[in-house]
Order: sequence, then C-alpha cells, then structure tokens
Amino acid sequence: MQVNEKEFKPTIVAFCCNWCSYAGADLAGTNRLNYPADVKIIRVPCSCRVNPMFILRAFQRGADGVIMCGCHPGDCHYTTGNYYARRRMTLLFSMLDYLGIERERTRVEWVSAAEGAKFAATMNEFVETVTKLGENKRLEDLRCKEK
Amino acid sequence: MQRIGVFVCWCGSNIAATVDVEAVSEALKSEPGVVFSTNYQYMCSEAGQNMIKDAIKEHNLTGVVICSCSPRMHEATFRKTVQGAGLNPYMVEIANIREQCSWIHKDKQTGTEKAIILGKAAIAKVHLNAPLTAGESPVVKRALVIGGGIAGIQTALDIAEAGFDVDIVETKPTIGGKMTQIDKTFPTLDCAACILTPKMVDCAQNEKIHIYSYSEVTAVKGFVGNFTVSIKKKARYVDTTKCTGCGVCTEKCPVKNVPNEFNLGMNNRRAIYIPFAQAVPKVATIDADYCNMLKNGKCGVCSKVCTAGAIDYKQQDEIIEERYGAIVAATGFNPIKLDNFDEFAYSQSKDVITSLEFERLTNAAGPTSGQLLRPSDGKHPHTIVFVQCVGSRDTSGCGKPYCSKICCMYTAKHAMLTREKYPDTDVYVFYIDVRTPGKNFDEFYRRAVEDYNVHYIKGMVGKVAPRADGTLDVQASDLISNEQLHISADLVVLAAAIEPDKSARPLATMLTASMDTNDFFTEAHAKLRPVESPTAGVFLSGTCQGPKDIPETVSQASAAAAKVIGLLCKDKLTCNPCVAHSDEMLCNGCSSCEKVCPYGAITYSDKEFRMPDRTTAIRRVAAVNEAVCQGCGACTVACPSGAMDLKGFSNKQIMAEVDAICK
Amino acid sequence: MSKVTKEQVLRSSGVNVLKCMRCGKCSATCPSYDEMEYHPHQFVYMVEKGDLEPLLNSDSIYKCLSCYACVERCPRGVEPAKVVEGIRNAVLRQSGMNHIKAENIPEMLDEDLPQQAIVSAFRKYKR
Amino acid sequence: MTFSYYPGCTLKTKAKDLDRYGRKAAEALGVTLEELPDWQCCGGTFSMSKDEIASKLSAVRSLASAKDKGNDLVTLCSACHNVLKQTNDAMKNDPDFSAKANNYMKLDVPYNGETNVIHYLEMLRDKVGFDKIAEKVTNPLTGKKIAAYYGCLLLRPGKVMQMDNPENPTIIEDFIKAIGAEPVVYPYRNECCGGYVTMEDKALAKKKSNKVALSAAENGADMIITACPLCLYNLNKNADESDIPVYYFTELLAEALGVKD
Repeated sequence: MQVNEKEFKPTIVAFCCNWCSYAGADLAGTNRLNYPADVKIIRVPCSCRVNPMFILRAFQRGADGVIMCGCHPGDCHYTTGNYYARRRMTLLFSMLDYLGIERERTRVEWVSAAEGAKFAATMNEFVETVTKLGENKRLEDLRCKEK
Repeated sequence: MQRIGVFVCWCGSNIAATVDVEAVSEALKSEPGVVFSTNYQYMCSEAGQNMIKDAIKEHNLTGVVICSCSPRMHEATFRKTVQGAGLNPYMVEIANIREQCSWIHKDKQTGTEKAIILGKAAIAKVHLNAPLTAGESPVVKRALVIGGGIAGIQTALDIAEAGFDVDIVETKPTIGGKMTQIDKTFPTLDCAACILTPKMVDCAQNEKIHIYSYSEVTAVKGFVGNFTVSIKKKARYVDTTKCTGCGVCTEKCPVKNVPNEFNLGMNNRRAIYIPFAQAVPKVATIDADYCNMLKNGKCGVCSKVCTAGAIDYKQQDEIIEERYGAIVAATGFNPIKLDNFDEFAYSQSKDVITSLEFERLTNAAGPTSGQLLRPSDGKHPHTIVFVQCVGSRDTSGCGKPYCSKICCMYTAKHAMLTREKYPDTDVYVFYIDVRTPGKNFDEFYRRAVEDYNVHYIKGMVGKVAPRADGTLDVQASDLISNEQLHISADLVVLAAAIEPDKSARPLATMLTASMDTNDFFTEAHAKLRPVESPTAGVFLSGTCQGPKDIPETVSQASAAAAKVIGLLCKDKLTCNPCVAHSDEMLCNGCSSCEKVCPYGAITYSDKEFRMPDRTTAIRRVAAVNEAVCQGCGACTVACPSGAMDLKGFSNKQIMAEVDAICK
Repeated sequence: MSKVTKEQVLRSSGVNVLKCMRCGKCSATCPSYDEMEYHPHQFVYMVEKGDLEPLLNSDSIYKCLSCYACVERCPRGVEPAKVVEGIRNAVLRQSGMNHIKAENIPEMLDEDLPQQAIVSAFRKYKR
Repeated sequence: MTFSYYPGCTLKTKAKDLDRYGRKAAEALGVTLEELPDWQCCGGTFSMSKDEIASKLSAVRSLASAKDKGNDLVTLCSACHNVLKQTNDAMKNDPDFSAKANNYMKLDVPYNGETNVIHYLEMLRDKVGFDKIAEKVTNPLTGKKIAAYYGCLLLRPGKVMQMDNPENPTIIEDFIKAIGAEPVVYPYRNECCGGYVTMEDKALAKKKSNKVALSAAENGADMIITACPLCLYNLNKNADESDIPVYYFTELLAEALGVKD
C-alpha cells in the first residue's frame, strides 16, 4: 500500500480500562479486526483513573482526538468507577467544547471484554470523524513550545 | 537515570510478519536511557527469558520493556523473569505490539511505525517506574458455590473432599438442578437420577457442606480471599429442622391446581410441596402465591396434619452474612421461551412440546409415569417429528446466535429411546448439521440411524399446522432430495436453544465478573484459564460459562474446585501492589477520596506535623489501607490537591505515555 | 440478454448471501415450492456461486408470491425473497423481457378482479 | 379523534364496500377520517429491490402529504398498508434510498419517514380500544364463528409492519370478540392465498386459496373476514373447493355497530 505523504493522519489517544475495553481491544486483535494505526491505547486500571489532566495534556501535545473506553455502566470491575468517569467526562468535554475543541474530538464509549467487533467499529468510526475534522490546533497553540 | 533494556518479540510470525522487529529494536535503541535492545523469536520461551535475565545482569538494567503480546497474556510471566534476575518485578512494562498492532495492521510500514511509538510510550513509562512490594492479605478458608445443579454439586463435593468448608446456595427448594428432570443420559443411557441422587445425598451428609436451599445471594462485598456475601433465605413457612419429609401435608393440602414446575406445568402439585421424592433437603415448602392460609388466613390443614409441628405461617425471609475466600458461579441454564417461534405452533398445540418436556413425558416420575402419551388426548403417538436448532444458530434476533451444543445428542437419544420402547412409531429428525464431537458421540448418533431406523432428514421445518383432526401437518424441506415434505405427525418435539439462567446477569454485577453478549460468564482466558473469571477469586462451573453436556460440566466443575482448593490452601495472598497512596504533605483533609472509594480503603486521622517555623500543627489526613485498596484510581482523580496517586499508574507515568504517543 | 452479474443482484437485493447456513427453512416454508424449478434456498446458494444463468431463464422467478414467509422465518436474516426479486428485476430490466404484455391483459380480467391485482402484476412482471 | 385516511385505488372501484363500511363504522365510533386530498396509487406492491426508486415515489408523495396534515395516516387495504409502511420504513432507515427519493421529489422540506402509518385495525385496537368498541356494539354477532384471515401483507415483514406477532397474531381475533362473535383460530390464517399470481397462474392461486378456505372450514368457521381486496377476490373466486363466505372486516363492524344499511 502506498501511503500518501500529504494525507492527514490524526493522532488519537485511547484510554482503555484494563478489565473490559483493553480486553475488548485484545479481542479485536485476536479476531484480526482492523482499525487505523492512528489509535494508540493507554492502559489504565479503570476508566475512573483517567484524570481530565491526561486529556488536556494529550490535546496540548497535539492529539487530534481522545477517546475513553470503559466497562458498560453497571459492569464496572470496581463497581462504580465508570459512573464517576462518565460524569467527569461530561463536564470536561463541554468545557473543551467551550474552548473550541469540537465535541466530536472527544468521546466516551463502553466496550466489554466480549465486544471486539464493537471496539474495532468504534475506532474506525472515531478515526473517520476526527480525520474529517482535520488537524486540531486549539490547545496545541496554547502550549509553550519547548523546542 | 534508569538503565533500560528493550526486548522485541517476533512471536514466531505473529508479530514479525507485519512488524519489522529488527527496525523496532534498532529504533528503540536510541531512546534516552536505553542501554540494550534486541529481538528474538519467542521472548516467552525459556531461551527468551534467559536472554532477558542475562541482559539484566550483563548490562546492569534497572528497567525492562518488552514489546510483545498483550500484558493480559504474559505480564505475569515477564515479571517473574526479571525477578529471577534480581530486579523488582514491577520494573517491567509491556508494549502490546501483537493484539494492538501486528494483528490488525496489514501494512508492514504502518505496523512498524506504530510498534515503535508503543515501545517509546512503554520506555517513557518505565523511566518513572519505582520498585513496588506487594502486601499480603489473609484467606478465609471457606468457599461459596452459587447454584446447586450437577455443576455446583460436583464443585462442592470436590472442595469438601479437600477438607474445606463449602456452602451451596440454591434458589429452588431442592438441589439437583436440570439433571433431576432428565430421564436418561447420553451416550451411555444411564438413568440420570441413579447417578445424580447419590451425589445429592453425599452433599447433604457431608459435614463440610452446608446447603442453603430456597435461598439467593443478594449482595457481595470484598475481594479475593475475603468476600462478604449476603444470602437471603426465603421464607418456606416450614421449619426445616423439624420437617421430616413425610409428605402427609402435600397429600392433604386442599389446593390442588398449582402447575408443577418440576414437570414443566404438565401436571399439578399442591400449594405445599416437595418437588420430587429424592429432593435434598427433603422438606416441604409452601408456595405463598397459592396457599389459602397465607393469602387469606383460611385453611391451616397442613399445620393440623403435621405431626412434627414444622409448619410456621409466620416465617419471614431471613438475610444472613457469611465470609468466603472464593466464590464459584454455577447458575446453569434454561431452555429459551418459544414465543418467537410460533410457526412451530408451540403455543397453539399441546402436542408441540420442547425436548425437556419430552424428558418428563418419558420419565417414570413424570406426569404420565413414563408412558409416552400425547398431552392433548393421552394417546400413544405413532409419528413423531423432532426439530433441531429451534432458536440456536439464529442471528435474526428471534433466538440465540450460538450452537446450544447438547441438542444433537439428546435428540438422537430421544429418537433412539422412542424407537426402542415403541417400535411401531415413525421417528423423523430434521437437522441442519448433526454435531457429535465427543467420545462415543457419533457412534451413538449412527446407532440411532443404523440400528433404530430413525429417519434423519437434512432440512428444516418451516411450519407446523395443527389440523382439526388432532394431527400436526409438518411442512419441511428435504434438502438432499430437493423436496418439500408434508408429514402428518402426532407429536412434534422442538429442541429449544438453551440460555444462561436469568439470575446470572445480576449476579455478575454483584461479583463484578464480566459476561459476554449472550450473558454467559467470560473466562479469564479462553484456552488457558477456562474456569476462572477475570475477577480474582471468582470461578466458573458448568453451563453458566457456555453450553455444555453433563460430562463436560462435571469436568469443569472439578476443575473449578481444583482452582478454589489451590486458593484456599494458601494462608495469605499477595496483594496487588498497584494501590493508591496519599502524600500527607499535600493532603488537605477534604474527604473527597474517601467518598468515591468503593472498598472503604481510605481512612482519615488527625496527625501531628512539624511546621517550617518549628511549631507543630495537627492536620486531618487520608491514609490508604493497602490490603483493602484494589487500585481502581477513583480517588486519584477525585483528589483536588493532587495528594493521591496510584502506584504503577501514577499521574506522571500516564502523562509520560501521553507525551510519547503525541510526539 | 446482456450479462447480469452476481454483484448487480447482490447490490439490488441488498442481501448478504454469505449469512446463509443452508438450513432450508426458506424452502420449507415457501407456499410456491412445488411450482418452482429452483427453490428459495437454491436462489441464495446459486447467487452465492455466481451461477445465475439457470435462474435468469427459469419460470421460478414468476412463481414467488412475495409473501415474505421466507424473510420472516429465516434464522439468519438472509431474506431469500429479496434475492428472487433481484433476479426477476434483472430480467425485466432487459429490453423486450416483459413477462406480461399490455395487450394480453384484457383476456385475463374478470369483472371482480381488483385493481390491485393488475397494478401489482404490472409491477412484478413488467419493466 | 382525527386521522388522515388513505383509501387506495381498489377501494374506489372493486372494493367499495371495504371503504364505505370502514367510513361508516369510524363515524359511529366518533373517529374522523380525512381522506388525503392528493393521494396517489401506492403502486400495489413494494419492490424489494433497493435500486427501485421510481416505482416507490408515488407512495412517498402520499406519505409526505400526510406529514403536512400532521395526523397519523390510516390505511385500510392490506396491500396499500404494506406498501406505505415499507416505503416509510425505507425513507426513515435507508439513507441511500431516502436521499435518492428526496432528490427526485424536490420537496420544500425533505421527507424522512416522519408520518406514522397505522392500519385501520391498529386504529381500532390502539386508538379507539376494542373494549370501547364492544360497548358501542348494538347488534352483536353472537354465535357467529369467524375465521380471521391475515394473509401475508398485514403482518410481514414483521420487523417493519410491527402490527402483531407475525406467527401468532391476535388483533383480528380480538376484533371478532369485540363485535360479539367467536374467533376461529386455524393454522393457515397467515399463509399466502396466492393472490399475486391470480392472473399469471390460476392453478397456483386456486391451490393456495383452497388450502386457506378449507383449513378455516375444517376448524368450524362460518365465514372468513379479511382486510385485503385481493384476498377476498381470491378466496371467493378461486377457492372453489369450499363455499365458505368471505367478508371485509369493516362490513361486520358496521353491522355490529348497527350502521350497515
């Protein structure tokens, strides 16, 4: 496959909880379900471990989209973690929207360990959405460039 | 500065085919702190592990990054490896370049680029890793088995055999489960009751086993080695310590029209009942929905005839709490409801029955005393059609997408037994595929065809039309002869798909055990850890994990017991050291963390601090009980002052990963 | 007749023939089975194989009653009737392939025949 | 209660009774049926081919005009109901089709399946209520044993039509009870009568309609009722082995309500 140099390749960070979504991503791999290489997964014990700071940091460092995946509501390995995560992200995303980071660049998705197909489909769709939006510059511009 | 070694695994061709492993190890060599980088065919092999150990010693490595399969697969393996070379096991990070890279990206350049980035993220993280020491927690030496079918019974017997206490919680008034309703078992045609009831009696007599019948689990707290479980003992209005099981009450009760669930509603029982003669415990239960005394206070016959004085109309539900080290789910299955399959006229004709109903019709303890008679008119059926895959392998939304696994064999059994007992009966079996993997299984099916002359027809039934004369017009396709058939049948038997018991879903939530989309419990690893749930301390036995026949269920039940025994043998368990930790100097005592902790692992206390101006101040600060903390991290995000952090997944570590990925 | 391709039929019908598990329930339920040379399950299988020619030339495509029994009862959601319709439309769209000709209509009519029958016949059998 | 009403071409010609009694009964039940002023023939049959656009446009036009009226659209003929309901479903759930159709139609506001299409029977069950109908019956059809004939179009495809359980429906049986008669359940009530091939293959139409009529008679029915003009024609004309009479359900409803002239 010839990769077009000019083609926009978004940088996407996916936070996945160890018990459901990370396992769902593993299942997508085991079943050879493709999704774009633009998605890079960071393993966290639970979606409630995702500090809003991590997401701000990602955008600041040039991420074009951030997705957080956890167990389905009610199925959290730690009983209640994903409920906290859901509320935190709702607030954070609306604040990001206010800052000019489109709502479509951030997402929360529940993927169980058995939903490899859902994981792949979600990532395909998310990458497509973010690719359409193009490069994200808002927060990156705010950072103090180190180099 | 860490001295980091990078080890890139080929995983045979699993990784090497779509990721240029040489390029990855070369690229990561120049990352800051990396003093050694190599690649090898199988890092998890003995040679691969020795390579890691040697490199640690030779290069004085302080951190190790392994680019390989998912950490869910071999993180534990590699932690042991580095420990063997004298390194703290938590100085290892895994970059998942198989499941998340080589297996999903077909283009080698794409795969290689991504693998390098994942490797860099792991290197960035390991720079900030600190040695962790796992704490220990005690193990309560008692197991709980939820579900008292053959799976639960076998698991309990095996655990008890090893000398541990074990409790069985069963929602029905008796243990025994579905197997009590089955007449004969394939492929040996043993009588089910003859092999099951002795095991039920063993359970009752074993002093290590306690049976909570007619009871439910209502809450589960705690974690591996130390669960606290609430069990509701439903009021049965009979004092089980007094009831002798004589059965006089069940004969004298005036309410005679209660559908008998043991016979699937094909006959009636009384409002006070013992499910069947061999029930364990053999005590009566009053059905509150039907009992006149409980409904309107008018009756009391059972109380009058009970010479043991066991009847207690005032009994209440009782909730008890018990502590366990391990929990086994053995909640079993049910045949699906056939509401979505009315083309087979199940709800229109009494003579269209399920296979489980057929079992009752051929069972000596069943409603017809074992005579195979039509439910509609009590006559002997002369033409019987069996329909396989009713609701199994169904992706239309009406049934279940999976194969129910047991139907091919029990249908062969039914067909064979019918032909043996009633040679004047014509028996047809419509099948899509006959699936008979298993010892002596295909031979068994072939006997049905060759020795018993059962007509096996490849094709499906499309419609069952009940005729006014009482026959059933079965319209079906015969794919081999390319014909549409019309068979005038007297009885149609539907091999209904099986599904997990409805109680499994809420139980999974209580246990925080994961389930698949069909509500079967998920195993920790499909091949290598088939009887463990991913949730530590929770084990799986029988059909709650997937469709199984009896021999398979029993083997899995024993396997689950072996795992439980392995756990209960330990006096202490090593805790997960990736737990929360509060920096007392930063803590402002706000209690935010305490409120979100699902385990109550955080406590506050007043502590004396020496201030910069040499005075002392008393401040309220949080402390984490490391034996109780499970490491979810909820508190770390709730903490407004940044005092709370999670070992192994610290803020700095995750930020470092973010930075590496977004570079 | 110009070449009708498998892809064309699949696109037009919107059916995924690969979902079929060959149980034959469509043919078991088909009310026109005895009138058909090729039966619903064969339509699905032959389209999957790309063996369209016999279907295109068979009267079976006019025997389907479009009663949706096979669609309703298929355990895999394959919808065989849509495959039959796909083949029929592929035939009717060829010029000169009208199965019913306007001039023949009057002799088929009787005084009670509802409009619906004529309209439907035109729709089903004519381009 | 006011509904938009789509009669369809057959109800204007050969099936006038179905329409006439339907309107009378509605009036007696206090339901106003407003005929869509600019309805067009639905096309008689819904093409299952995804690439058939033009033949579905007339149905879309009627649906769009009902949307402007703002009321639920009631249909009476089973075939029209099937076509309108399936077309509406495609407009709602098949973006490719609705884009193309809207492109052709050039409406001021694109139509995306907003109209709620219900069959007259659904109106009786869900809007009026069978219990209310039973109260208004002045001339109950006591003692009559009636077989409901659903045919294929009223119930299938079940995922789209969503009127009742497609394999074990009860809506017409409940209707029969509401008008004081006794429903007869028989297995072929939801099997096709072969109406579509009545012009093409008389023998097949005969075979299929006889199967239905004989099955109803065998189970003790005095008569069959239907909502489909083609079924009625076919069962009357082609089911030559049985002389069981066939009526439109609206005729019996009008009779029970005492408004049949």
